[in-house]
Amino acid sequence: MTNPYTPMLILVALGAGFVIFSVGLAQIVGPKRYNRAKAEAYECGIQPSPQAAEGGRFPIKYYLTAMLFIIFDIEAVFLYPYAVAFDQLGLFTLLAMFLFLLNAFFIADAYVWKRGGFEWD
Amino acid sequence: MSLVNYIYLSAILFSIGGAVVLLRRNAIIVFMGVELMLNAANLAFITFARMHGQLDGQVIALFVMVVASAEVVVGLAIIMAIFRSRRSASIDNANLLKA
Amino acid sequence: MTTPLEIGAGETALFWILAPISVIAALGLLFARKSVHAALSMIVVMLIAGVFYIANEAPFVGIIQIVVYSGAVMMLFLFVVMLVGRDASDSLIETIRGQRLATVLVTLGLVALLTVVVGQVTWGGAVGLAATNTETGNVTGLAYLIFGRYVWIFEVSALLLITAAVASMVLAHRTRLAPPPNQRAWAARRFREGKHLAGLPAPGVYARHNAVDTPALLPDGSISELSVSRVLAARSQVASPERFADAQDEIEREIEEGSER
Amino acid sequence: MPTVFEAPEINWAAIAPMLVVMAGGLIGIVVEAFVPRRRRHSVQVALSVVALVLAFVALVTLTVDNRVKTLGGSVVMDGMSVFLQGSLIVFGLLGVLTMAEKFGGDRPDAFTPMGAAIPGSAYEAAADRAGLATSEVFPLALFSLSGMMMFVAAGDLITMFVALEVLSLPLYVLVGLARRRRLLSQEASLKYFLLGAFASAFFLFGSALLYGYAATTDLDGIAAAITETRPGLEPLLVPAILLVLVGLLFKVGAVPFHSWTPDAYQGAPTPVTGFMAAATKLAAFGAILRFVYVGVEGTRWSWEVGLAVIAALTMVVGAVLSVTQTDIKRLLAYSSIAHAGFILVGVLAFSTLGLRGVMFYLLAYGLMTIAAFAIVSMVRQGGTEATQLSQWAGLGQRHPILAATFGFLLLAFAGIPLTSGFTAKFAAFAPAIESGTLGVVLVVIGVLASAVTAFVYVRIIVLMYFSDATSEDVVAAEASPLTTAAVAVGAVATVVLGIVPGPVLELAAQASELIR
Repeated sequence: MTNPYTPMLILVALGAGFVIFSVGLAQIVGPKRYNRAKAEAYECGIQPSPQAAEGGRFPIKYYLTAMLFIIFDIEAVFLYPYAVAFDQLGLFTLLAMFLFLLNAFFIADAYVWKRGGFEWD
Repeated sequence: MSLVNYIYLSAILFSIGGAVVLLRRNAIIVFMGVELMLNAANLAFITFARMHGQLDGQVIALFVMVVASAEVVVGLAIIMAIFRSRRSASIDNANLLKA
Repeated sequence: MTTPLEIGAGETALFWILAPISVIAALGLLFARKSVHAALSMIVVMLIAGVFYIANEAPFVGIIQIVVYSGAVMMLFLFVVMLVGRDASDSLIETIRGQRLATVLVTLGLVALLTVVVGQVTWGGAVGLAATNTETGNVTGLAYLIFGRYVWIFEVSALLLITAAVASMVLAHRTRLAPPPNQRAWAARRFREGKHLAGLPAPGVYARHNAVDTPALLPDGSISELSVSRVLAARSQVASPERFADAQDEIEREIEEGSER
Repeated sequence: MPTVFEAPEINWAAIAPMLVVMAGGLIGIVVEAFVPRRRRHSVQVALSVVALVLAFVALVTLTVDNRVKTLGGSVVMDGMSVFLQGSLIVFGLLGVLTMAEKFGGDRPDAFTPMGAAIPGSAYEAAADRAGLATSEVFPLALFSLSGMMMFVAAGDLITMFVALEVLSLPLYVLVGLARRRRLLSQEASLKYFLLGAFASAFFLFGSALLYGYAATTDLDGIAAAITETRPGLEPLLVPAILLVLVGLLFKVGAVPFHSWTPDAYQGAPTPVTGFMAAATKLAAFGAILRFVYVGVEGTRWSWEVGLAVIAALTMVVGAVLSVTQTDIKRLLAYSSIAHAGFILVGVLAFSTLGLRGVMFYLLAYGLMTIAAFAIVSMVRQGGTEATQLSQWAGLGQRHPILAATFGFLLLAFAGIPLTSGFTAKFAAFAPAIESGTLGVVLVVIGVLASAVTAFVYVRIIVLMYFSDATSEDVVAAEASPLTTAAVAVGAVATVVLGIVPGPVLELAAQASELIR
């Protein structure tokens, strides 16, 4: 075990093997009965409520949530290096980080929030 | 093996991305082609960073990812808006504007 | 710092296994009929790119690639594909005659040019980042650069994120123009209209069957069409209740017979 | 490789104008969040104007004396940056004025009340009745403008890339927000977005190869690497430069990378078209100048012929295709393509005088373009813009002043003497002639192309004055002082720069120094 990544590789192989095994097994062993209802959003046939706008598959607000998630996800990318090297970076960087968060997080957040982007109704 | 192989791979992925943009007619897939091109560039940046023994290339790759995510959000919002208007995402159907 | 970089057998193997897969997946983007398949092959390419970043001594960027890119961004892509319709396959009609051929030629030219160019290049000894990554630490080194040399770009990327937030709000958020109707308002409307004052009838409940696709029976034994979802009716997936009603009669008869025995 | 953290040196005076514009945009978003809907529009307009005026003041008082490279080399405030940023702020100001135009209604006329509403839906009508307005356009315009200001002052390729995106993303959104003909507008937005993203991918891959070549993305570092030559890496250089140039030429709309231009110009809300045509072109040419003059001039013999071919193609295609156009916005788009070619001729002079000529051309062209598109937004038939050329017939009889102004601007586009167009062409072409045979050939093509475009413009003037109107209800909307001011500034500047160009040429000459 010279390479530190070897255990990880083994883990990946195990994981992939398990997935392939179980999916393959389900294909072979499981019963296959086709039913159109299975292709629907809710198998029981209930109409999705609220109705997707103008016949789309999902209401658009799901998209808005996903997208806002990405924006805040990206901010975390910078928070991590900052946190790791925090003690060596000094006051200047604290201000830089503050400015970044003010702009990309607080202002963006305030705007989306006040405009009802987070409301789920 | 030498590090050049990564650059080969990057060039190939970039070209495939370009072909996707030019050949495919579906706006979402075209956009994915653009993302592929950006990823190819990132691979080149990272490999060059290793060649030169610098971290600059890695930082650049990080910024490219941030930029690309913002671009994805805006782009998909536009694609969604147009899809809702016309119920189709094929850019061939976007033909009100004739050349 | 100046000792040329040695690339181990492990990395060579990794490259030759994963690189062809990533090229095939990228070609999948080019040839997939359905956008879902294209998005999935894109995820494969991005995951492999993340692995290559880690192999290229960029662990942090590699992890971010996998978490943010293959995780979040491609999820958003899949989301939109779902929203737009998962089988919105593209039309194969050519807009301009010969455009396809021209594009293929241009692309092949680009591949040839780039690979020939890269092939002509002779690389001196690569330096490698192992030393930096162990001495300073990869993430710490990145932090020095992000908040030092590249701090302007770091700050400006906040503008990109806020633009993205505004763009999605402007293009995807529909402001409510009136408060949403509450239960009281619905009730008031029902009474104003004077139809189905007690709400729509529930679907049928039978002794051995209970499902939303089976209509209820009215007192006179006829079917209540209101009791099943009109989606099911439109898809003609409404089950006939007769079977269950008959079964019920049968059970009742059996019970009666049993009591006489 | 830094082993301890060093904060970069920041010259606040040098970056003050950019900071003010960015702050304006950010405060604009806060305004969107907290100010009641009814007052947003006026607050946003006032805020944008104040921010831009402050930025201009900061530029004139602080930045002029602080010509430095700062923020670790990301920002280079040299003469060119100052001149181009000043022009950008002026364009931004005029753009904001035209975007704020209400034409007697109760909210901005050009923008949809609700971008997320489906065109023609009941919800859209309800949003319209409810008095909604997309007042986000003002902060978005400011963000875009700050991106442009970064773009012309970027000292390395990655700052350039990020700036390119900062300027583009808000524009993609703005293009899709037209109030009328929204489907057209959204399609324009999609096309502009996809091709713009494609172009920036080219730019980025070129940057990656240049980084591989030079081990830095700083333009001066690349220049240094070129002079010392890197054995073994040479083959990378020219393809890398070409890829970066493709990305930049996309943005200026040079042939064969122009296909987005007419669509985006036609579909976008007209004030946005004016702003985009003037400011994006200026910013992209600023970046081309910096990349070509500072970064890769050392190897120019290997790619300048390619650039010259593109310049010639751009002029010819832009001029010839503008003849066949029947829509005034598309016609102006093709005219802008031709102008991109003319400006490229000036870039190819590779001299300080060429730099001066290009900067002057960009300023003059931007001012007339914003005014021209402002006039286009005023001409109406039944409440919507009359963009078909046939609708413009006989306009000169009904609205003599408007038609005269537009005619004058068209003459300036054509480069008739006594307009700024002539001075600009002269300032851009003269250094090209001195630069050698290639320059002379290009200038000849340029003059011929100008003659073709002049024919197109004169035809419109004839149409406005000497044809009978096809329908009587094509009228010029009653413009508020905002649009009137924008048109007036553009037209007056076109006259002044045509008759007494001396002071501005002198200013441009002083500004033609680049910090390498």
